[in-house]
Amino acid sequence: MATTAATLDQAIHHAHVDDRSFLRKYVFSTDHKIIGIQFLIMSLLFLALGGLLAMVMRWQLGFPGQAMPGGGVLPETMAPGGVLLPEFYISLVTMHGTFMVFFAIMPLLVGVFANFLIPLKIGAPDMAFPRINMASFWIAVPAGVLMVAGFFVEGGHAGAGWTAYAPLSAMPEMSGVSLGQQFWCVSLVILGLSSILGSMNYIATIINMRAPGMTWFRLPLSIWALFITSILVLLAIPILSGAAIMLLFDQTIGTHFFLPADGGQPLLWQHLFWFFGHPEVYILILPAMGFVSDIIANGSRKPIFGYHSMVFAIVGIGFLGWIVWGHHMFQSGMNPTLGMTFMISTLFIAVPSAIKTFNWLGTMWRGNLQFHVPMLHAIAFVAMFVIGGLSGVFMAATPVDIYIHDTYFIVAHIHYVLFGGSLFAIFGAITFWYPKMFGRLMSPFWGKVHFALTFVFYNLTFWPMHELGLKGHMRRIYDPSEYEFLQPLAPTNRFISIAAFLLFAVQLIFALNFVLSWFFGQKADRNPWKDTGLEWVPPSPAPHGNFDHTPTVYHMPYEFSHPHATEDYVPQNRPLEGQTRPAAAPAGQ
Amino acid sequence: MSDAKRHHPNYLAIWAWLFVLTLVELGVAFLTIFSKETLILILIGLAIWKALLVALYYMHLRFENNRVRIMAIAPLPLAVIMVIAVITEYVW
Amino acid sequence: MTHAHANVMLPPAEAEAGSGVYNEKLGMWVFLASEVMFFTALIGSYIILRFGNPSHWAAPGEILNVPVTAVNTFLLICSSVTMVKAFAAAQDGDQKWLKNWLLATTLIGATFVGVQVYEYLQLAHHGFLPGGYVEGSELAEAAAAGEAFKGGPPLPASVALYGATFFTMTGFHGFHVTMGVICMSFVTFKAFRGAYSVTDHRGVEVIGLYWHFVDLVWIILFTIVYLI
Amino acid sequence: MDWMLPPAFSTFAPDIDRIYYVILVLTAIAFVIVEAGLIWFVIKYRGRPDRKAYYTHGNATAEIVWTAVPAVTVVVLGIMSGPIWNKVKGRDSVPADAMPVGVRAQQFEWHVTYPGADGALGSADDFTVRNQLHVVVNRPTVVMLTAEDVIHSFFVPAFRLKQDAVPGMEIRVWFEPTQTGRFELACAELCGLGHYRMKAFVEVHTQEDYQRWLAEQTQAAATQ
Ligand code: HEA
Ligand code: HEA
Ligand code: CUA
Ligand SMILES: [Cu+2]
Repeated sequence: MATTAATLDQAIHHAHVDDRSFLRKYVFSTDHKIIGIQFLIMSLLFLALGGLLAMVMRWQLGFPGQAMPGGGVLPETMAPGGVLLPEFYISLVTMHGTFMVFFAIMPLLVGVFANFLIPLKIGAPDMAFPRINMASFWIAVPAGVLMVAGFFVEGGHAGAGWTAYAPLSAMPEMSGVSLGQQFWCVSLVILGLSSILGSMNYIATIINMRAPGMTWFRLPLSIWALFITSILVLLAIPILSGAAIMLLFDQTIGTHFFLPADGGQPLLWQHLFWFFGHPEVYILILPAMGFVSDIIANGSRKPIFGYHSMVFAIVGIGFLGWIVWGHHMFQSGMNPTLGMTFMISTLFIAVPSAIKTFNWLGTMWRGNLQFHVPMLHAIAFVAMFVIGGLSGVFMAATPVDIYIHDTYFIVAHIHYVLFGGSLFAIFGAITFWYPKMFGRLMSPFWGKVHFALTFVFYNLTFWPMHELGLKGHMRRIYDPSEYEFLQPLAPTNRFISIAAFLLFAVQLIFALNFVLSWFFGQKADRNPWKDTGLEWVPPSPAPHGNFDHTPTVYHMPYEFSHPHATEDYVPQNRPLEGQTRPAAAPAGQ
Repeated sequence: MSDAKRHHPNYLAIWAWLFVLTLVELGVAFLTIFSKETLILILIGLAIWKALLVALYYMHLRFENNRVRIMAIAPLPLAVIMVIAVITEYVW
Repeated sequence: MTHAHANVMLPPAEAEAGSGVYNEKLGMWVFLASEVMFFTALIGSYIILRFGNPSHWAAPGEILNVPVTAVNTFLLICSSVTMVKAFAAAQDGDQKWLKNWLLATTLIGATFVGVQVYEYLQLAHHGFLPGGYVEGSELAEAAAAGEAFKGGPPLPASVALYGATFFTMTGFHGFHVTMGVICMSFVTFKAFRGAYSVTDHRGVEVIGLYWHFVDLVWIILFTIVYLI
Repeated sequence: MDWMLPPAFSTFAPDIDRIYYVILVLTAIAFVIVEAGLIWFVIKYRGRPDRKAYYTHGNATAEIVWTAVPAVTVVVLGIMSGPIWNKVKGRDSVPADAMPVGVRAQQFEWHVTYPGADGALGSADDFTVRNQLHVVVNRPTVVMLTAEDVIHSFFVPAFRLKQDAVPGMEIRVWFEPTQTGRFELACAELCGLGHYRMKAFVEVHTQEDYQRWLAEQTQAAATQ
């Protein structure tokens, strides 16, 4: 034990005297909490940007060919006289997807909360490699700058979709885009490095730095989810980096990896991209599931239902995610026999997902539900993720996918899992851990208003997209009115657009609530939600070094409403009534 | 693990092995007695042998605990899955 | 379980089993797992593309300079043994040899990069680049005439894939060696400042892991790129 | 919002639509169970000062049930879908008597090559038409799908048929229309700024009409 004592003593000593310069403290900080907040601000800005792009898209889709209000400010190369150009539209789609996936949701889930929560929740003073952690943020910044800069270069920004299918993405003469696509590749390679360094940190920290008593099966589900997610990031991102580099070479130094000429293989890009891409989409949902589990248990004042099967479900989804990528390529000319195998593996992901869904329901069953804002978002997550998940089953069935592939049915699916899933969870998580970040609570009233309006307009926006898809409405088309069979859908499109504008508008409530609460929010005590996690042990906001002495963990997370307990929650660092088990229980190793 | 004057594996012997195996590879590669397929199998076999020597002795996997070993081999199945699946594209 | 002095080579949180190794070592192994996947993307694509178009590859040694790269392989193997020797020296607290071996490793590594640059220049000179043959180069001429270049079987009409995969794989390996050399010189520098003791020589072990991994990748590459 | 699929006019379309409706029902059930459960719990167990939540860590039987039921369901789904997939896209699914047509996709138009009188592609009397695919009702047609420049996707909503056209590959895909008339053919894979207007039409003729049309075309070709 001497070792532990020694290393931790240093940390604790550090916690008391915090004599770091402003720069060290807030800019080039190695404190995991500050880095988390830095990621938070960056990715929220990108979220807003991605949303803004979506609004411009929606204008064109709802009101094709009409001049966009205020569109005049856009340069001739994008929207002469406020009317979008087709090439600009596809750059918008591409960048909307890219920003949302790589620069908004992924950093929000992993960059922000993995950083902020892991050390706090496992009882560690900081990450295993604080300096690398800082690097991972400051590497992400230039990547973002580069990705934004792409809009302003000769030839416009990348326009091959966020999936950048070759050969279109590899042949400037075909897409008219040269520099933009190269910026896209380079930016993603840089961002990839940042993500890899990050996940390396998270994995090492979770494995090696758990406080005494924090055995594997005492980890909160959010940490389990972040752990599996980090493994997915660690192993999936390098594939994208490698593929992006090859794509870059095809564009710049005349190689032929993905070009049909001289034996190149266009489908190889798709295989590489989706071999990364599907794990990626689970990277975008697993942490959300983790946060939701924490929040639902807290909001129901009940232990999570079936903790162990929840863990195994996370692991199961993480593993299955590696062997289903072909389901994005059913119609791509891929070997149809592969199509069969990928269909089966894909369908099976419904099983662990079902386990999670019903365990959340089981957790709420006979609970004492507290409808605080995080809980509302968590419930919405379950409700919406199920819709997105179930629509995934349609596409997993290869025959149905023949028809709905690359239609708005997919777009609906995307947004039900990514917005209805990930983003609702993020709104919930931000509200839930906001006090620990800034020492103040976000306004519950405006939180509820934002939730209600978002929930309504969100569904008004994306639910009808299923119908568009079922009627055959293709994705990524600039002007639906081109096709006779799509003309009857024009009203639906217009309806969606208006709902989308309102959806965007009400996000301002969140933005304001977020910014203003920082300064004027009600001061929060250590444990405003009466939660059991270790992150609530230190004061809010948590000081540098987190804990003044290393907490000891006595039991599983989520010990709410324990029969013998006086309060309706028992923090993990407090023994249960009559509990005599030793701290570091060998059980569950 | 860190008390001074410990017994080390014979690193120089490993080095000699690697050297010899490389020579064998070079020799085999330019022989014409084998069919292309067997040649490839032999060469890959030799390469894996060398790789294992490096991983087990120079990277001490032989002396690490299982958790570290698992971490080291975890990605390999994924790599294999990917290559096998994509190669079937050509054989249908 | 109680050491006289806190031994930083052991995992920090003994309370929980963890990985059984200290953070830096664990982190490096995790990072290497990621590297494996990166090379999977490159090497995997090579295997797939070559499997699909065998005729686009020239016979071993026909274009590539195997003797030179054989020497390079030998160099890298040597650098691995010097590296591991340095680690052994560190474990025994033998400062003198720690420095010597580290210095040797750095120098051999740098030589490897140098030789590879030479190899690339030579190939470019003959007219072999990532895009395939260079018009009007010796190789292009020979290929057009359906002749051999070094007396082996005649050259394939197009080596675009060959060039692309070859330069990408060996190039990124070379890049990794370069990074390694930079870090290695840093470690060597610290060694000369006496930064590594019997109880704490994490830097040496961690850089060693990376170094051996890069060597391991080369072992694979040398076989499948140059000899097959 | 209506979840019905638009009318379909090919032989395998009904199979595809059936699977779709089966999934629609199954997922609808799952959907109702989950959402109804949520709403019910939200109302029934809403927080009360006097209420104390029921302390439990789970229930094995329940969990086994809701693991097994979906597992069985998806297996059934797989078993139902497999044959249909093979029928449409399977390796040797193309009917032997299918009429061959060459379709070459190019930014941003479809070049359709007809076998001419001899009914075989690659012969002298082949001729090519832009953005018109003429086929015979109740007779299988096999499309030899190629792409000139980038990836496109051959999409005929009314036939429930979609297949990417990949440069460097020739992909055979078939369909058998069950109804004469004119249907839209769309490009469903982003292929550049003109992707949204890369459209053509499929004209399904009776055998006679088709012969007549063929004759006109061959004459036109001859007179040039
Ligand atoms: C957070 C991200 C996320 C998540 C979690 C998922 C989850 C799933 N996705 Fe999705 N997917 C995307 C993001 C995501 N997807 C994106 C971004 C694309 C588009 C990419 C592009 O082309 O741009 C896509 C595309 C996509 C496709 C390709 C469609 C096409 O292009 O033709 C397919 C096909 O199989 C698919 C399937 C699935 C399945 C089966 C799941 C499953 O994991 C869902 C499992 C969950 C449930 C099934 C619900 C809960 C279960 C129950 C209530 C039990 C009862 C259920 C049954 C008995 C069935 N997805
Ligand atoms: C998480 C991912 C995510 C999110 C949140 C969204 C959000 C939205 N998306 Fe999109 N979308 C994708 C991921 C996402 N999308 C992807 C991957 C694609 C495929 C791209 C491709 O085909 O290549 C796609 C494609 C796509 C299309 C299809 C385009 C086409 O195929 O032609 C459409 C069309 O309507 C669309 C619309 C919208 C709309 C209206 C929103 C609205 O929900 C937007 C509402 C606004 C916000 C969510 C921003 C709110 C801002 C804040 C809360 C910030 C607060 C700020 C501070 C505190 C500083 N999206
Ligand atoms: Cu052709 Cu889209
Ligand atoms: Cu997927």
